[in-house]
Formats: sequence, structure tokens, C-alpha cells
Amino acid sequence: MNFDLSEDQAMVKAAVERFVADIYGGDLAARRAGRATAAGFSPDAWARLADMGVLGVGTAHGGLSGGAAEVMVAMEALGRGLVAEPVLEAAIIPGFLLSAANSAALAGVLDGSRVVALAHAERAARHDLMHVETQAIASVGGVVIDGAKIAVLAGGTADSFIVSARGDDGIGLYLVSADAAELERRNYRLADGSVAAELVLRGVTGQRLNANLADVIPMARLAAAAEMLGLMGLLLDQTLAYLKTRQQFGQPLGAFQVIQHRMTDAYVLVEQARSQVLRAALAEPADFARAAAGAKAFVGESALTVAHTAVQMHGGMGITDELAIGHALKRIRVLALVFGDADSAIDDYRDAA
Amino acid sequence: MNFDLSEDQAMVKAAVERFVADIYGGDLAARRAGRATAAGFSPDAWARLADMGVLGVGTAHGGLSGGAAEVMVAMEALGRGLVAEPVLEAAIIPGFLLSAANSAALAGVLDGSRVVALAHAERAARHDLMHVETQAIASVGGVVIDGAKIAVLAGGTADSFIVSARGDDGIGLYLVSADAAELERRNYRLADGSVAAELVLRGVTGQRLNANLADVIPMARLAAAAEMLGLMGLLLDQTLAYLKTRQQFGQPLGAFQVIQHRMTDAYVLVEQARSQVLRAALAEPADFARAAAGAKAFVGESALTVAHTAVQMHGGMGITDELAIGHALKRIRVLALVFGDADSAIDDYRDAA
Amino acid sequence: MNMGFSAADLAFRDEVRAFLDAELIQRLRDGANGTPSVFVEPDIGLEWQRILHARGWLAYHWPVAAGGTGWSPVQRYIFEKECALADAPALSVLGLRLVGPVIAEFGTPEQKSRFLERILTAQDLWCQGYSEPGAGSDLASLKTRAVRDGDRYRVNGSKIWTTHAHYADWMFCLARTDPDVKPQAGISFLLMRMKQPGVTIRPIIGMAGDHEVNQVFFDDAEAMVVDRIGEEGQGWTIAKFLLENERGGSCVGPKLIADIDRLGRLAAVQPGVGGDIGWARRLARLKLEAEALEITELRILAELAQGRKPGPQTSLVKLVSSTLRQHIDEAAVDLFGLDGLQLATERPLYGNECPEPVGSKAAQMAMPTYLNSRAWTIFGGSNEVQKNIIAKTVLGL
Amino acid sequence: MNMGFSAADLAFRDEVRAFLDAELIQRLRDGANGTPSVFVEPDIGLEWQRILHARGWLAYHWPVAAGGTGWSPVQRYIFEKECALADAPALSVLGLRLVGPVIAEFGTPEQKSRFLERILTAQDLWCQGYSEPGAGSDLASLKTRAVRDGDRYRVNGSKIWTTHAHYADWMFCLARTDPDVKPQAGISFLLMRMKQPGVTIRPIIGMAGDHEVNQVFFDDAEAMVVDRIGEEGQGWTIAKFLLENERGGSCVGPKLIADIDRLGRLAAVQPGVGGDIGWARRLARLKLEAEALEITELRILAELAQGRKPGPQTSLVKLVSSTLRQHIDEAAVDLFGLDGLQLATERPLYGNECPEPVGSKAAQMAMPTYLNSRAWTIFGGSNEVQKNIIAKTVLGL
Repeated sequence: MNFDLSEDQAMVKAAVERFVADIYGGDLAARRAGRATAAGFSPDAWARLADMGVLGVGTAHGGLSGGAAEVMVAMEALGRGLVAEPVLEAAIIPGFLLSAANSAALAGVLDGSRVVALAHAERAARHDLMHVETQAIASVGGVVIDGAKIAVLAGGTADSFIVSARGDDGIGLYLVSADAAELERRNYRLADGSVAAELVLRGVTGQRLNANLADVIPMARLAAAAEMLGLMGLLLDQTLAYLKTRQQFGQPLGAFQVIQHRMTDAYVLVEQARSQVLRAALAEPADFARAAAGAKAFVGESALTVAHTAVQMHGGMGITDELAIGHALKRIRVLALVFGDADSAIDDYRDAA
Repeated sequence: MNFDLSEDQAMVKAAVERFVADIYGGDLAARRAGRATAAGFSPDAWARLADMGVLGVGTAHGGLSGGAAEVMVAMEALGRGLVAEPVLEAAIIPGFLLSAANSAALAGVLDGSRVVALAHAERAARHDLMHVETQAIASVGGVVIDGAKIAVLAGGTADSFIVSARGDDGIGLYLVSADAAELERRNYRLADGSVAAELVLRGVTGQRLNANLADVIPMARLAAAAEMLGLMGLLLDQTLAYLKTRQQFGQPLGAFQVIQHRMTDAYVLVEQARSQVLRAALAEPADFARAAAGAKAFVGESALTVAHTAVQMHGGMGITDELAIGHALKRIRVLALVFGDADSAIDDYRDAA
Repeated sequence: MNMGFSAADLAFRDEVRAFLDAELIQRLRDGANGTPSVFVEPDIGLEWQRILHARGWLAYHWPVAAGGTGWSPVQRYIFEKECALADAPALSVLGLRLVGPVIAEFGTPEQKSRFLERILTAQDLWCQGYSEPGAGSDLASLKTRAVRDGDRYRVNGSKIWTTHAHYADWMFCLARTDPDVKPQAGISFLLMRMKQPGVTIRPIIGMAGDHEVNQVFFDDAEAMVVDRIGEEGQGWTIAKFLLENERGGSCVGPKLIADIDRLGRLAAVQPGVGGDIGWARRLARLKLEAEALEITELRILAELAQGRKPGPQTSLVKLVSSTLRQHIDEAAVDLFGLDGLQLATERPLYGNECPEPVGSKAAQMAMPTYLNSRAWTIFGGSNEVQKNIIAKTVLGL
Repeated sequence: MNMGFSAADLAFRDEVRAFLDAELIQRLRDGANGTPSVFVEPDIGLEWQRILHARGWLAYHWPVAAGGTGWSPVQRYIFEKECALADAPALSVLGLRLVGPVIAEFGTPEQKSRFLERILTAQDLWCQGYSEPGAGSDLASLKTRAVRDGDRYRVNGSKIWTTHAHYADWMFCLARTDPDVKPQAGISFLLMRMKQPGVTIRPIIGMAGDHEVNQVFFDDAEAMVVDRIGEEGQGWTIAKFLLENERGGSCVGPKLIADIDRLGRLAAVQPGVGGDIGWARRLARLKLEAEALEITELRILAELAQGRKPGPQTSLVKLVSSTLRQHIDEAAVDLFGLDGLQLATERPLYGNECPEPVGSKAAQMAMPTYLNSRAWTIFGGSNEVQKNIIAKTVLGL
């Protein structure tokens, strides 16, 4: 019964906070600059995260390594810093899978030299994570992949994809090179300004990875929940600070009882969200998938409520591009929906129960 | 485009308001006395309603007669008066069905000499109004009814029941005498203090009524919604009056912004509920069933919210048996659930759309 | 009681429908549907405005003498309903609904002849100078200062949330002409040219990337005395008239219902949504709220139609419709699954050069519309301010 | 980080479980489950209290010197959790949790020996005289007056919401002994006998028909000076200690989770509910909230266990649990369809003479439990007051 950070966890937290302080330093300039690039994030910042070992968090390898608790600590701090770099998308997820598969591709992910993105979602699946129509077909040269993928996070400049495809033995994961001739990529922007891709695969050669999709989903959900928790903290603190200074009708906005109660509701959501994230991060292995599904659903809905509150409390300024508030809302929108929306995560949580 | 009361509608309203003023006169004494009886309401008050023609509202016959709009006007005024007499249960519903069927039993309903109750709900149906397992079996003497019914409103002292049962031609309605030997009745109290009955029918002789269950449901839903609208008005006005007088921390409770906003929310719900009830009451015949289902669902959920607000705003006194507030909440609980809960009424509304 | 229209009103409705079928070309409908923000771009809005002006139906909020249509409240409602259902571009309220009626009411004959016609012909575009940085909903604390200097005022200060200031030729503006009297009394209603050295415009980009509002800075900007509406210090009275005028009848329910029905149709062809009863019930609850609002508006309209002052229900239309608008736009984002997350940065989202959608055009519009929609509960009196007003004026708390 | 218990704590848990299996007889569990109100009747509560006293586990909130168990915060938590999961009757807090620790802290040796043992043996039942008509949550405006008269005080005034006053032998009561100093300073903490001519009790019946609380009238009622706790005017300090003491660790999450799981099991056998995904998701959302609250409580517990002052999270446990409790009890009413509408007027609802249920015993309990449950967000500091406190003390607004 102890919720204090271990030494390793404190190191992870300190590393990310140092990164945020050095690169992001309290304004939106670095985020804007990163988003303005074709990749949607800064290669230099990415390299810095690699040097610090942050890209290895949660893998069996890499500088800070560790498990679910370390992932939680890192992702919360990254969320709080409103970091543009896709640590969840291009480090935690591929790192977990490539590490599980003992793939040689892992090294490039850990040292930041390669961007590997998970290409799993399909339009017909909506939020059903087990609905995969893309096919893995045995052929002379090995296996070829046929199908289409949407919303490939960090897919804009990925040099490889981990593609989920259905073969004789069910859903498998295949490593695919982004410059394969039979692969068609189309990039587009998501609400958070990141660059996602749609893929069409027409007989692309794929290298089977010895890892399971079902194993990475709980870790991805925990990481998303932890990043949202960090964003909630950012929203709560910035809104409280604004309400204490901003005057209206001769008193600070924070003196109005309606605003006080609405902020209390937000505070309660943040604390309860923290408890749900802790529950998942510290769960027994047997309970991890269920707890992570529940935490993702709970935090996703709570974070959206807190973000809407923060926008409303900021009035006109809240709906502009000029404050962190709107950027946090848009990132939460993305995180809350990927790896299953609230209802589908709730259903996984119920089924596992 | 005119929402003013017609002369007839004004008469209906005036009649019920006179009844409320004379019998109920602003305190809970008459309601308590009525509930204390075995029937759950006062025979004298019932006779008075009959004399005034209120029991005929909505039928083709009877003193005030009229249609959906008149039913709305009467039921809202009865709700506002927190009247214990089961006008919806023992007048509007049987009146509508017996009048449609040109049954001789109608006279007794209109003059208040007979209590006829609809026995339709079954435990296995939950809120599916078309789920009827009770059977109508052709036999030498005519038709006999086999099955069990629950939550028979005003069933405590009914001398006849209109029983829904499934026969060769689908669901039919049958008039059954309450003192039939093959009929077993068990009375119990509902949340609102009224007396309902569970019935077991073992080959009870039933007289087929030439009326359809599906026809009465929309009228019953409109009547329930209108009574809830009246109850919402009662809750809003009494709570506002309380908040203006009750002092705390040196000012009236109504001076607190949080309370002001919560009451504003309640006021908005009451106005929107009124609009939904009007929409149903004034709907074209082809749209009536859909509109009534929607109004029942919308008003049911709104009324419950307003009732919970009223209880909370009254503090300790709100949860006692001493104020009208709690009695209104309990009546709303019953009305919101009978003839389909919100979800099932919503489903009827969608299917009809 | 009845909620139907008279035969004459139905005939008028058919006349409006026939006009819309004939004159509201597809490109304008696409422009309206391809606009995530509350205000449509001039290239769409002004073309539609010219078509309406040619038909004589543009200034339907103005007195007949000033070029108005003389429509009854019911006719105004029918016209707005039919336009909304036909996906007509929203008309810019700034000239037509706000300053136009003010000039018609308080302007000198000379001012009327100089300004009114040019509003109708869209030769002049207008913007509104009310809100100021730090003042929020609190008009009395107005800081923009106008100092008399011969035949003109020298204006210094700043206005914010100025919609389409970057398109506007003129601003109608509240400025403090007398700092020594009590706050409300020292304010005047000035008209000033936007294209002058003393006026600079800073764009304020919205969350979705749209440029809709601005901050406007006055640095010894000039407003001519002959362009002042009413007397010096009468600004407060005129501002109040303008707010009252905004509160005639309203017609928002029908459009909300149409948008909900549209989501229902889109849901039917969206993979994985068909069998989702939770989604269907969510949409049905939104529709019940919108249908209630439509009747609430008709109850107000019936009062106006009978020449009576509408009841307190008027106060809740803005509150209910703003919140409902947001719930509808949130549902739209959820409807399209992961496709609902796309947010194209290019603008506009209509026309030939607009970015290619991911999934469908409707999916592409969902996120920017939702993000812009957060403004509904903030501008024009936030929900919090609306509730304060209802509690005091309607509930007497 | 870890959220597990130590081996020693797990051993203690097993000891508690073994005790409960052996000593918590079915009739007591039925009595607890058959009690719609927050407080159980003495015929159930006191029997359980005697069993615990015999085991020496009753006064676990008291100092060891006064007969306490000397348990660690974690042990207290484990004990309360296991009792809740085993459907043990709730212990009356009035003597054990409220006045007992006060007497142990502030009482004279003579007062300790006279009162404490009789609380443990249930020879004395207690009630609390804090709230007054019209005073609501506002203690400073206390009106009950106690005037010194030789060796006693003559008390006049009235207390309200007095739980189980109709069973109590003694009341601990705040009364104004000095009207001339500032409000807080003039209040004293008096113990007075309930069975005396000057005390009359008016039952206040709850919405569900339960007699749980009362109004108590003092008409020259007597409180002996030797029965005053602390000095004259020290009442405010003592009342504050009592509130602090209430705020130790809490253990509400596990019971809420258990109740939600129970609803899930009942739903599985309820006709027409099985396939309702809306219902299943509603229940799952309640469970996530309850699980979060459980961890929030463990975070507080971990602070206490390490001898640190718990963080601000303590302030939200009451707020979250009260609201969640109500949502669970609302779900229970909905679960049973029309059977959930029954409200038997006879009491108690446990034992042999209780009214026959319609449908099932669980269905019979749903409505009275729901109606009583409305009290959660009102008593012990309403949600509104709780939020005021959090906004000021935690958020600094």
C-alpha cells in the first residue's frame, strides 16, 4: 500500500519534465513549430527523447525501460507538457510489439532513427478492435498483405508499418516497409494537428512479427489514459489560474459560486481519473487488460468534460488557437477515440469482468 | 397558430381547479385521508369528479368530453393539485376503451359508480407493451382468460378489469368481473400510495371488447405526461417560494448563484416539457402515437430531474413525508414508468418516425 | 388551440419554397454546408444577399419605409424556416439585423440615405465594435475613448471578437465620449470607416483554424461627428434598442431538427452504427429537445401574431438552442468513428480547391464544426450570464 | 508503487473474515439488507454491537486507554471493508464514533468512567443535538439557550434531524451558554438525559415511511453541570474536533462496488434486462466510478499509514460517494421494472412479520432504499456546502 514514486519512476518523471522545460518551456511555440512540419513533430526533439531513453519506456530494453507504472509516469508528464512528439504512437506501441517479437527493428525505434507506426484501424471496423478485413495471403516469397487501413497515427513520415491482417491463424501482425511499391499512403491532419495516414495495400510483402495485437492494446490504452490525465492536470491548473486573475463585474471570475462548483466538479474528475489510471498501472497481470479498458473509458469521458469546462471558463479566449486549452481539448479528442471509444472500451471492460 | 384555451378547455380547467380548491385546499390532509383508505382514494371526491363531468373527459360522451387537448388540460390541473383520485387510471383509460367499444360498462365509469381498471402489464414483458403471455381461449361458454397480470393501477377496489390477452387474432381486450371465482387478486401499495393489484386468472370468463390496446396507449401516455407537467409546475413554484423565504448564512437561499442556475435549469425543463405535451395534444391523428410516445419519454425524464432538484433544494424537509415535494416525486416515479419507461417510449417514438 | 398555419400563410410558404427552388443554386447550398463557422464567407453570403435583394426579400427586419417587406411575424418565421431547411447561407446579421434597423430608427434622413441602400446592395460590409479586451459581458466598463476634435472624434482603444472586421468597410462602435458622467451616460454610438490609418486589425484564429473574429486597435482613429447615430451619450439607449430588436421572434428549432434528421440518415449508411441502439436513442433524445424548442418558439410566435408581448419563454431559446447545437455537433463527431477526427487546415472547405475529405464530406465537416460550435454557449451572452438573467427577471430570485 | 496489503495485514484480514463467518449470523445480515434507511434499528444494530464488544473489536476508533483496539489505519480499513462485504449491520456512529472519542479526549476521569463503558455495552444509546430548525448547515446561528441555575443548566429551544432520538437515553448537544460573546465563543457541549419532563420528541417521517429522525423540543430541560464536556464556551472547539475525527480514513468504495456487482447478478435473472446493453454500460460506468473512489480512499490510507497528513482527496470522498450511492439506488429501482414501484408501508422489512414482497425481496427494497437515499447529498454537509468548501480550501477560489 504505497503510491509514492520509486526511484526509477522518479527518474522517468524528472527526465520528461526536463525535456518539457528545455524544449517546450511554457509556451506553444515549440508545439506550433513541430506541427508545422510534414511529420507533425520535431526530429530534434525526437532525437532528444531518444537520448534521454524516454522512447524505451515500457520496453524490456532502452534507457528507462520499466513497465506499466513507468509508462504511466512518462505519459502523464508528456501530456502535462502538451508535447507534440508521438511517444505513445511511435515509441510505446511499436517498442512494445517489436520488443515482444525480438525484432531487429526495435533498435531504430529506441534510438529514434526509425519511425514505425501501427496500421490497424479499418473503416468498416468502427471501434471494434478485433474487426480486421485486411488479409495476409501466403505466397511464394512469403506473405503478402491486401487491404486498407485508416487513421494510422504518426503514419505521415513512418518508414515502416506494423500492419494487422487476418490469416489462417487469425489476426497477425506484419512488418511492412513504407516505400514498398504496392503500398499507397495518403497523409492527412487529425484534430490535434498530428499527421495520420490512410494506407491501401495491394500485395505488399510483410514480415510476420511474433507478437499479439491483443497484448499491446491494454498498454496503449493505459498510455493514452495517462497522457489524458496529464492534459487534465494542465487544463485544471491553467483554468484555475485564469479564474483567479480575470476580473468581471468587479471581482475575480473565481469568486462566482457557479464557477467554483463547476471547477470543483472538474477537480473531482481529475482525482478520480488519477485513481483509475493508478488502478490500471498497478493491476495484477491477469487484471491488466480489464483495468486498462476501464481506465481508458473513464478517463476519456472525464477528460472531455474537463476540457469543455476549461474552454467555457475561458470564454472567448478559450475557443481560440492562442491558448493551450484548445490544443489540449483537440489532443483529448484524439486520445479518447483511438484504441476503442468509451463504449467499446467499456464493453471490453465488462466482458473481462 | 394559437395556444390559447378554447371555451370548452377553459371550462375543463376551471372545473378541475374548483375541485382541487374545494377538496384539497392547499394542504396534504385530503391526500393523506384518501390514501389511508383501502381503495387509496376518496369515494366522495370520486363522486364529485363524476358530477363535474371530469370522469368523461376525452370520451365521446360525458359532461366535459372533448379530445386530447381537453385530456391534457384536465390532467395537468389534476397533477398540479396533487390529486389522489385515479382519473388517469380509472377514468381516462377505461373511458376511452369502453367508449370505443360502445360498452354498456361505460355508464358506470362516467357516473363514478364503477371502478374499471386496465390489467395489462406482465412481469416477463418488462416495459414491452406488446409482450402479452396471458391467453384468451375459446371455450363452450365463450372465451376464458388464463394468465397473470401485475401493476394493475387502481386495481385495489376495481369491480371489473379490462384484461389484455393473446388469442388467435393477436392481442385482444376482455372485460372481466373482479368477483369471478377463477380470479385471484392481491393488493399492494405503489410509491405514490395508490393501491395496485396483482392478478392471477385461471379460466376466467371474459367478454371481448371491440377496442384496441394500441389505440389507448397514446392517450394514456399523453395523460401521464400532462399530469407530470402539472406536478412539475407544483414542484417549481413551491421550491421557488421556499428559496425566496428560507434564510441561510444571512441571505435567502435563492440569492446563491448555484441555486439560481439550478432553478433556471428546472424552469427550462418545465417550459420544454409543456411544449412537448402541447405537441402531442395538438398533433395530427397520424402523428399522435409517435408524438405521445416522445412526450411521455421527454416529460418523464424531465419531471424526475425537476423532482430531484426540488428535494435537494428543500434540504432536510425535502426528504420528509411532510411536504408536497416528496409526494410529487413519488407520483412522478409511477407515472414515468407505466405505459413504457423512457427508453421503450423512445423506441416507439423512433420506430414511428 | 392549434399549431397549424393559416391558408394564407401556407400560400406564402409555397411562394418562398418556389423561390428557393428556383434561385438558391447548389453552389450556395454547398457553401453554406461547407462552412464550419457560424458566419459564412462573403463570397457565398453576399451572392445570396444580392439574390434576395433582387426579390425584395432582404430587409425583412426593417420598417417598410426603409425598404422592409412588411411581413407578419408568422411570415418572417416561415421565411427563415424555409431558408434554413433549404440550406441557404446565413445572412450576415451585422448590417441587416443590427445596424440597419438602428439607422432606420435613430438616423438622420441624410444618414439613412447614405447608409441603408448600401447595406442592402452589399456595397458596404459592417462589423460591430462592442466587446473590449478584459470587459467580457460587462458593457458598462467600456474603455474605448472618443475625443471631440472639430468635425470629428479621435478614437483610441481596442475592440475584440470583431466578426469579419477583416472584410468590413464600416464599424458601428460604442465609445466613451464623456468620462465624467456615470458609466452608461458617457457612451456614444459611432460609425467609423475601417479602411483608415488609425485602425489596425489583428486576426484571432479559432481552435479549428478559421479566421472569423479579430481584435481591432484604434490609434487616433477618426469617426466623423456626422456619422454619430443619435446624440452624444445616447449610445447606451441605442445599444439596448439593438438588443431588444435582436429579441423578436426566433426560428432555430426547425434547423436543429433538420440537422438531427440528417445525422440519422448518415448513421444509416455508417458502418457499425446501424445496430447501435444507444446511438439511436441519443439522437432521439436530441430530437425531442429540438421538437420541444420548435413548439416553444411557436408559442412565442403565437403571442407576437396576436399582437401580445411574448412571455418569459423568449429568454430560454438562446440557452436551450446553444447547448443543443453543441450536443448535435458532438454527436456528429462521434458518428463518423475515426474519420471524425480529421481536421483539414486549408480553408475554405467548399468549392473546387477544398481539401479532399477522408471518408466523406460530412465526416470532414464534423470536427471543425464541433470546435467552432463551442462558441455558441460563450458569445452573445454566455450560458452563465443567460441563467443569471433568467433567475432574476423570470424566477425573481 | 503498489496497492497491495502486507502479509501481516492479509493475515489480519483472514482473522476478521473467520470471525465474521462464525459470528455474523444470517438474521443480522438479513436485518442489514432489509433496512432501507441509513441507520439500522437497535434490535439489529445492538445485537451486532454486543458481539463485537465481546470480541473486543467495537471501539476501534477509541484510544487504547479508553478501550480502543490500537489498530493501524490499514487494519481499520480492512475491518470496515470486510464487515461491509459481509453485510454486517452498520454500527450507530452516535456513541461509538462521535461522542465516545469526545469524552475520551475532553472528559474528566469521572465522566469517562460514567459514560464510556455504558456506550460499549449499549446500556446507553445516544443522539446528537446539533442542527436546529432554520439554521441548516450554519452552526454559528445556534439558538438553543442553556441558562446556568446552580448545579444545572435550564435548556430551552429545539433540535431537528435528530437520528434515533426516540431510542436514545442521552443527547450530546450544542447550546448557547453565553449570548453576549461572539457567536462561536458562547457555545457549550452538554450531555443531557432524554427521559425527562422537559424533553419532547416529534417524529419526522421520511418519504419512504421510515421513522429515523425527529425534532426535539427543550422546555426548561435540565442538563447537569457535571455532564458538561470541557469548559463553558468550549463547545465550538469540541464540535470541530468531532468533525476532524469523522475525517480519518474512510472505506465506502468496497461496499459501493459490492452493491453494483449485486445489481449485475440480479440483472442477469431479471426478465428483459439480459440483452439491454444500455443497462450493462450504465452499470459499468457506475462501477468505474466506484473503483476509482476505492483507489482514492487507498491513496488517503497510504498517506495515513505512512504517518503523513492525507491530501485534499479526503474532501471529495463524501461528495463522490453520496452522489454515486444515489445513482446506484436509482439504477436498482429501474432494474426491477414495474415491481420497483412497490412501496410497502409496514416496517420493518426484515424478519418474519415483514410484508410479502411483490416479485422479489430485492425488488421490495428498491423504492424505499432509493427514497431514503436522497438524504445522502443533504445531511452531513450538503453537496452544495461540500463544493463550497473544496473550492475555497482545495482550489483556493
